[in-house]
Parts: sequence; structure tokens; C-alpha cells
Amino acid sequence: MEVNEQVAIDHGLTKEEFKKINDLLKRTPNLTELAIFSAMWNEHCSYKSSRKHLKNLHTKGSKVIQGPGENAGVIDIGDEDAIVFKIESHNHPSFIEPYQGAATGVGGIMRDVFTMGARPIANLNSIHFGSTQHRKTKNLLRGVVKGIGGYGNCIGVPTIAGQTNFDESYNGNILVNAMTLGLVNKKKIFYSKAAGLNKPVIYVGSKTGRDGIHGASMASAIFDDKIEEKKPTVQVGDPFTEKLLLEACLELMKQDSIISIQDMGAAGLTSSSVEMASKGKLGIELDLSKVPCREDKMSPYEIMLSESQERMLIVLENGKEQKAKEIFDKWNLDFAVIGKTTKTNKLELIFNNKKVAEIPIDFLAENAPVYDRKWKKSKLPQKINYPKQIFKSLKLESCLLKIISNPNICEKKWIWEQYDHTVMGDTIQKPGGDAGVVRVHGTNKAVAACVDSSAIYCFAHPLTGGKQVVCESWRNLISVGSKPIAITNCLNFGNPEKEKNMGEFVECVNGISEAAKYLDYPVVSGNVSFYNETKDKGIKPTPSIGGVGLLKDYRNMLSMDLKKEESIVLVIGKTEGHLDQSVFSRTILLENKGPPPEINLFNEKNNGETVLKLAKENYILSCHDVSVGGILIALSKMCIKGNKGLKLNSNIKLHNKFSYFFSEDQGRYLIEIEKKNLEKVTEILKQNSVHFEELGIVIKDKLQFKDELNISINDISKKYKSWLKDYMVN
Amino acid sequence: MKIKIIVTLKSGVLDPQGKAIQQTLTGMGFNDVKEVRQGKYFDIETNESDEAKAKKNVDEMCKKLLANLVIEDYKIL
Amino acid sequence: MKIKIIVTLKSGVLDPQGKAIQQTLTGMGFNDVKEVRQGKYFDIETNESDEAKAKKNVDEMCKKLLANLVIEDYKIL
Amino acid sequence: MRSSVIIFPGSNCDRDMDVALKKYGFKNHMIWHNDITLPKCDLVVLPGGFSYGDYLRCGSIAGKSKIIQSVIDFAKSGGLVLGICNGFQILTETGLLPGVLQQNKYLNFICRNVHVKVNDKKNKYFKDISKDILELHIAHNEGNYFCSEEELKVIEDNNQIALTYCNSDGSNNKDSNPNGALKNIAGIFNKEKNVLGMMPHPERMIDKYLSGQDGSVFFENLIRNSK
Ligand SMILES: Nc1ncnc2c1ncn2[C@@H]1O[C@H](COP(=O)(O)OP(=O)(O)O)[C@@H](O)[C@H]1O
Ligand SMILES: [Mg+2]
Repeated sequence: MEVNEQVAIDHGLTKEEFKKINDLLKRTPNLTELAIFSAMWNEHCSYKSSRKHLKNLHTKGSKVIQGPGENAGVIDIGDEDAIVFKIESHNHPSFIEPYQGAATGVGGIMRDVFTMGARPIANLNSIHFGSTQHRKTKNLLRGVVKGIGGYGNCIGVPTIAGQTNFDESYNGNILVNAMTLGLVNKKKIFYSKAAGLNKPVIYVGSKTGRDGIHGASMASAIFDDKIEEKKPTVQVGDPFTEKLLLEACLELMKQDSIISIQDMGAAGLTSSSVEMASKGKLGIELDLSKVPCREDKMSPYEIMLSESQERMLIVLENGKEQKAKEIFDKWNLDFAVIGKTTKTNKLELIFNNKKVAEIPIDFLAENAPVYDRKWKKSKLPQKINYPKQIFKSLKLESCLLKIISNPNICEKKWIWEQYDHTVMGDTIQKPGGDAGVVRVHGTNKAVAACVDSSAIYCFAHPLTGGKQVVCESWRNLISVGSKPIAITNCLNFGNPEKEKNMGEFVECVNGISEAAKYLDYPVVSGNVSFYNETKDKGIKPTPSIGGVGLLKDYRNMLSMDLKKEESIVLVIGKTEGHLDQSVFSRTILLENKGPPPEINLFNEKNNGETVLKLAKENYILSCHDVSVGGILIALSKMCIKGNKGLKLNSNIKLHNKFSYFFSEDQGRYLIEIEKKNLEKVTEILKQNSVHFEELGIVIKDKLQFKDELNISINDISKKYKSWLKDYMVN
Repeated sequence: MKIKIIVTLKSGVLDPQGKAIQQTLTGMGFNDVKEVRQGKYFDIETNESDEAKAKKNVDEMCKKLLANLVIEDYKIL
Repeated sequence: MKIKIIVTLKSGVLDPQGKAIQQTLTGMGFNDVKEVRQGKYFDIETNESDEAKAKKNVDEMCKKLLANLVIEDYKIL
Repeated sequence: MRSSVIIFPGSNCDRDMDVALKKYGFKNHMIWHNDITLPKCDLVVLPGGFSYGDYLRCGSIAGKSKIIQSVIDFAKSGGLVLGICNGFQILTETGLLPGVLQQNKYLNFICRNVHVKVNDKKNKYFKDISKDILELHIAHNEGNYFCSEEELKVIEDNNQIALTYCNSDGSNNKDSNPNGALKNIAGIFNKEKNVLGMMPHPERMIDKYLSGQDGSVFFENLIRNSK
């Protein structure tokens, strides 16, 4: 096939990019070379629209061992231990084939983590679907959950937390973000940077098939009516093989023979080989005839672009091939020496003894285009003035029941019961709490993790929204008694070529960065997913933040279930009554305008750190952050989980009971403390200038407030627990 | 009447089960086995007595539910 | 040569998946569907070129691995 | 007391089982599926997981692995063989235990705590156990026990039903059956009661920070009885 401008465009390149390739090479590329350029210059691999702004992210901190730029980020958790973690999107494939798309998403992120020498110890997921009324939603949800479970359960890594959201902006474009945490010895971390000349390049894992050819470009393509034609590019996951690959890689890593290792993710052999060479400032020569193929007559083009799963590329020390091969033989996996590192600084491909491609590595990596796309700043919307009379006809009880059974608030047990969350025998906080917690095997330490997003806030005001997600993640970690250490982020946005979408991206990133910096909660890894758009309709800006925190002693973990009758519940942080963008406003007042709640980073940090201080002194019986839905929802969840009730103080200072109970002001926590400790706790709070109020006292089985609310926890619980199950079963 | 359907993975789509079965068979001494591909089989009992109509219905069921045309093909026997 | 096999659940053995599919089909408006039973299908590619021999081999594979005779029957097509 | 845990490709509760056995005093060895002989031991455990990815039928391919003949011989000679979850599935596939484990009735993987009732104490696994009802954890997609009517009669006549799913008060009914298992069966013995297969994972409940502690009750009793 003759390569011309049209062929380049069909490969997702622009005219200008094609011209640049010709100029760089000083010739027209052949088809294989063009395909390699298209894969490497694709948004997914090159970050061409985002790179400029990602540089602004706050990525430094005393606990950071490895920030963005590697397969995953690495943080220090004391002793010899480090946690490797990252989140990644698999949105487009999951929309096309929910089971396989989600499954391979989980598989991919786990490979990113064990590539670095870490054994995965926990999985999380953030999933967003269209309106619950939309005809596709149920099947997509069912398929995605089965896919996530199918892969993670089979490998034997517990899925300990996650987040599920519904919003009509995802009707044509669901989000599936998968996150993995791995545990590694600090001194035994593996990187992707190749080093040394004439080192053997090894291919291990599954055979290469024609799966997912052009998957990377699909990940960056807008869906259109031709979506059906793009279907055959979906890959099939094989968790069984991945489990073998995991064990084999970890076994090989115990020997000192790996120089560098890289999983084959998007753009398969192309991006893995180019990245290794580029980081090592080396060349790489591959003989594609040696690549283990599943199908007959695969061409160099197909071999280079295949996205078959469960494969790795390794640069080994000379002379270690035989020993390495023995390990992969034992695990019944393919092993082939397919090339070597060279000093040419070029990617050179041989096939049937002929050179089929020759491209300087720089052209693919450093010279990849970077765009400074135009973007539009968002104005902070005007606050809504709610006329007093609209609250008149409302009853607390019916508002509470309506909100607690809202799809975005109700219990997600139907989902997480399908995930094995206890395998590996170290899960001490299961899904359903503020964050999942797993022990560091064989030690007293534990790691907490959560994943959050708040597209509603980000849509209303991206800068505030960006800050808010980071703060929410920080609060969730504090609520289980862990000290937040670092985050990973998955930035799901629409089409960056549109100024509005690009603006949302830029401002969310700035918001994330500002909060991360203030809280000393750096970003160590992440992923960008643009073009989440179908037929011109884009998603709400949805950065998902994955947070990781540390508990020095797992026995000090906090949970949200109320523990003891007669104890006292305090709300930490000030309730201003901000209703705009709250679930209450949107579902009860049917108002979706206005600014998101403000973020005060000083209070956020101070409140959080003070809660941790109280926890350290063992004053806290239970703890929960106040998030969407407001105080009354947060309280209800604590009651339901602990199977206890609460009598709210009748003298709470209220401007308006609805705005007090349902506003979504930030930086707040509910803590349960023993009556006898009230004085000491109060003192600590005052010393630290933390605003707090006494909310009420724990009672048997009812939620009571004056004569306005008197409802059994059982009734609230039924509403909370039944919505999703009923929706999925019927 | 009964209609039988076979749903198979498209050629080229990875079949992890088939691969594992083939390896096991070889391990058990069935050395002649070159490849195994696994698919699904459905027996559909319908009240529709007109065969042509029944098959047309089943064809629609395959398209809408029984097969995932992204990765599978189907055949009505 | 290629040998095709169908493995089905013995009648009387509950088939929850089949039942769920039947319910879904009914829910989708396919009202004529009385029962759905799901089974497995295998395509075995063997180097044995003698059909009788190949089938004999496959028969043994079914007995030893491909079907669980406690609940399943098989048929070599 | 010496135990052996067999590792199949795709096993994933092998480490958890190793930790639990050691915690309660077993000297445990991990055995690779390709080995042909078992070391001398008192208990062989087939752990949970997804041996061979659960491909074809759960446990079917592991049932053909090299080590299995030794496990069968060991069982036939009266040795204790315990299969948890996928291990249970393997035991039925090898014929050491009757019946099969089909897909859960509601077709979803289930991970949660359940209660099970100990139905027979005249055996080495449950003799003198301090509780009749245990709270244990299940995590499986194929735990729906099934066998023919004739077989069920034999099983019942021999008191081979080891554990049944129940409510916290011990009553068995449909609501306490998480997966549709025949007669709420959560675990069964072979005729001689030296082979036990069960869906619940006691090894995930061995300290109070985990899902519960009734796994400890199980293991403490097991080591006492195997002495
Ligand atoms: N997709 C999912 N996977 C695993 N756990 C989930 C998923 N969705 C929700 N959860 C769990 O449900 C719980 C409630 O989530 P969320 O409503 O975001 O809590 P909150 O706002 O109270 O912190 C969390 O503990 C979370 O781990
Ligand atoms: Mg929370």
C-alpha cells in the first residue's frame, strides 16, 4: 500500500503531522513506519494536548520515590516498604464491549504495577454510567462489574473500594477507571529505562494476535455512527495467563538479571520498545519474525500494533537468557529473544531477514507533537437565592428517604459483593466504608485507598471542582484513620480541540495541583483520557482521584459504623448551608445551577489533621466525612452501618434546617466520641481552632430530631440498601 | 419447536479457554490435537410452530442478546 | 480435520443460565420462547486424518475431560 | 502435624491457607502441581482460587494434573484431604467427592459472610468443635451444589453432608442459601469422611480484624483432631 496523506489521516494523523513526519525522516514513511508514528503520536501515548498542563501538577514530596513518568508512581511507607500505584482509564473499549473492556482495563493496570516489581495487593475502580433511565445503562453496568470482578477475582487481588456514579452525560460514553496498589521492597523496584548495549530484548507472556489493532487510536477517537465498524478491535482478557505472568515476573525479579521491564499496553510492542529505548537513550533492534504469534501470516504492521494482552518486554543482562527462560517455561508462558539494544538511537525492525522499518527514536518520543490548545476560562456561577417558601412544603423525612435512595448515594453492595474483596487475607476495611484498608502482609502497618470524582462540581466550576476532589479523597483517607500520602489521577474529559473542554481540563488540573500542594498530597502517577464524546455530546469533566494513605498500626483503623449508645456525635468543620450543586438542590428543588461549595484549604488541612490527632489519642469511636447529601445522609449511613440510632440536639443553631442538614459544605467530618471524653476532645479542637458542633447522642434504633423527624433506622436502611439491587434485578 | 444455535468466537479472537483445554488434552496424551476453540450452544424451545418464522425470531435473539457480534459469530442449525 | 462436539446438561439438571436467558428474552418481547438450555460447543482441530479414528479419540476426550458425565451429555457431530 | 497445600496454576488462596495452617500449628509445605509425589503428611489441602482460570469447568483441568493421582492415593489410604472452594470443585471433578458445583443460581459472583451449620461431628474435621454454627466467608461464582436424587439419598444415608448454609440461628431455608445449592449444602464428605470439600473459606477468618474469627475455631479443632 502506498502511503500518502489520506492513509495518514485514516491512521488518525493530521495533515500537518504527516508533513512533519516526512520532514523528519526526509522521506515518506512506509506503511509500518506510518503506523508506528500514528501510534506514538496519538493522544493516548504522546499526551500531546495535555503535556503542557500536566507539568503544572504538584508531584514532589518527601515520601515520593517515583513520580509521574514511569509505569506507576511509588511512595515510601516506611521500613523497607514502598507502595506502587496508578489509575488508568479503559472507557472506550468498555462502552463497546463492557465485559472485556473492563476486564482488560483491570489487567492493564495490574501489569503496570507488577512491571515495577510490586505484588498487587488491592484493586479499586471508578465507574460512571449514563442516566439510570437510559436503555443501555443496566447492561453496561452489569457487564462492567462482571468484567472487573472476572479479572480481579481470578488473579486473586482483592477489590477493596471504588466509586459508582450515574449522570446522563455518560449516556454515550461510560467511564471505567481501574486502579491498583502493589507492595514492593524499596530496594527492588524495576524501571522501564533500558541500559547497556547489545543486551537481549525478551518477549514474554501470551502470543501476539490481531487483537486491538488500532486500540490506542480508538481510545482517542470520538465515537460516531461508524462505531460498529470499530468493534473488532476489542481485546479479550485472559486473567489466568496474567496470573501466571505475574508469578513468573516476580520470580524472575528475584534474580539479578533484569535491566529494564515494560508491559505492553496501548500500542503494544511499539510503545513498549520505543519507551524503553527512549528513556535509556539507546537504539533497539527487533526481529519481528521471532515474535510468538497466535495467527498465521501476521505482518510487521500487525505485530507492531497488536494490543494482545498479558505480554511484557524485558531487557536482560547478557547470559541470563537460559535461566529466565526456565522460569517462563515453568509457568507455561512464551519466551523469546526478539532483539537487542543498539547504539544507533533508532528503532530498527527486521522481518524475514529484511529491514522493514528504521526510525530514530527521538522522532517518535521527544519530537512527538505538543499542542498548546486554546482554552476558555470558566466563570464562577452566581449563587442561587432560594425563596423561603420553597422549603415550606418540604418534610425532612421524605427528603431524607428520597436522597438516601438516590442512585448516586445508595448502597453499592450489589456491585462490590461481586468483587472478591477478602482474598489475600489482609482486608480489614471492606468496600462500603470511606476507604478500603489492607494490611501490609506480616506487619502492623496498613494501607488505605479510595477513589473519588465529582463531575457535578467540576462541571459547575472546574477550578473549585479540581480542588474539591483532592480534598474529598484526603478526607476519606483520614476518616479511616490513615495519613494521606499521595494520589494518582485519571483525567476523563471531552474533546480537547474544543475550547470549553480544554478549559475544563486546564482548570481542573490547576485545582488538583493547588490542593495537592497545599495538603502535601502529591500526584505520583496518572492517565489522561480525552475525546470522551459521542456525536458531539461530551461528558462532564471527570477527574478521578485515587488516594493512598498509611496507618502505622492497623489496630487504630477507624470505621464509620456507630459503636455505642449514649456516645456523642460531633460535626467537625463549619456548616454554612451551601446548597447549590448539592443532591438536595438537584433532586428536591430541581435546581442545577450555582457554584459548587467553596474549598478552604486551610480549614481542610487543619480539620483533617486535628481529626488524626484525636484518632491518635484514641478518642474517636467512629468517623465519617460529610460528602454528597450532607450531614443527615452521612449520619444515616453511620446509623445504618452500626445498626444504631441518633437523637439530634434540639438546640442546633439552624438558619434553615434543610440547608443545615443537606448542604454540602466542605471540610467536614462526623466523629463519635465517648461522653466522658467530651471535655478533652473539645479542648483539643479549640486548641487547634477547629470549628465543631455537638450534633447529638447515639440511641438505639431511631433517627430523631425534635418533633420533625422520628424514623426507624430500619426504614432508612431499606431505602439505602434496596435501590440498586431492585434496579438491577428488575 | 426447538431451534439450536451455535455461537463461536470470531476467528482471530483470543480463546483462552480453548487454549487451556488444548494444552490439557496434549498433557493427557492426546497428541493429535492441534487447536481447540470453545463456543456456546443454545437449545431454544419456542411456541412458534412455523419454522421460518421461528428461525427469523431466533436470528433476532442472536443479534440482540445471544451473541456479542463484536467478538462472536452465530449459526442457527 | 475438524471435529465438532456439543455438550449439554442432562435433562433434569437445573440450568440457571438458560433460565435467566429465557427470562431476559421474554422481557425483551420474545414471548414465544418457552425454554432455553445452554450448552457448550467445541471445535477440535486434529492432525488425525482418519475420520473414524479421530472421532474415537474425541469420544475419549469427551469422557475424560470435555464433559462431566454426572450432569452432562455429549454429542459428536 | 504436617500439611501440604497444592499449588495449581491459578490457585490464589494458597498463601492464605499457608498462613492459616501455620498459625494453628501445622508444619506446612507448598507442593507444585507438576510434582508426582506428596511428601509425608497428615493433611492435604487443595486451596481456593481459579486453577486454570476456571476454564472449561471449575476444577476440571486441575483434576488432570500430575499430582492428583497421589492425592487420590493419599485419600484412598485414609489421609485427610480438604478442598476449599476451588479445591472442593477439584475434588468433585476427580470423583473423590460426589456431585458437582454449578454456577450460582443468581449468576453473580458472591463475596460475603454466611452462616453454616455443622451437620455431623463424627469425623476428624468437626469432632468436639466448640460451635455448631460458624460464620464463615464465601467468595465464588460456582458454589451451587448439585447431584442426582439417587446420589443425594446415598449422601444423606451416610451422613455425608458436612455443612449447610443457615441463618444465624441455625435454621435452614431459601433465604440462607446464597447460591441455590441443593439442600443448602455448603460442604460434603466422602463416605469415609476423610475427604471434605467446602465452599466457605475458613482461612479468611482467622483474626478479629478480618471478616471474623470462626475460621480459627475450625483450624484449632482440626489440628487437635489430627493429632
Ligand atoms: N464500583 C465500586 N467498587 C467497589 N466499591 C464501590 C464501588 N462503588 C461504590 N463502592 C463502595 O461504596 C461505598 C460508598 O461510596 P460513596 O457513596 O462514594 O461513599 P461516601 O460518599 O460516603 O464516601 C464506598 O466504600 C465504596 O468503596
Ligand atoms: Mg466518604
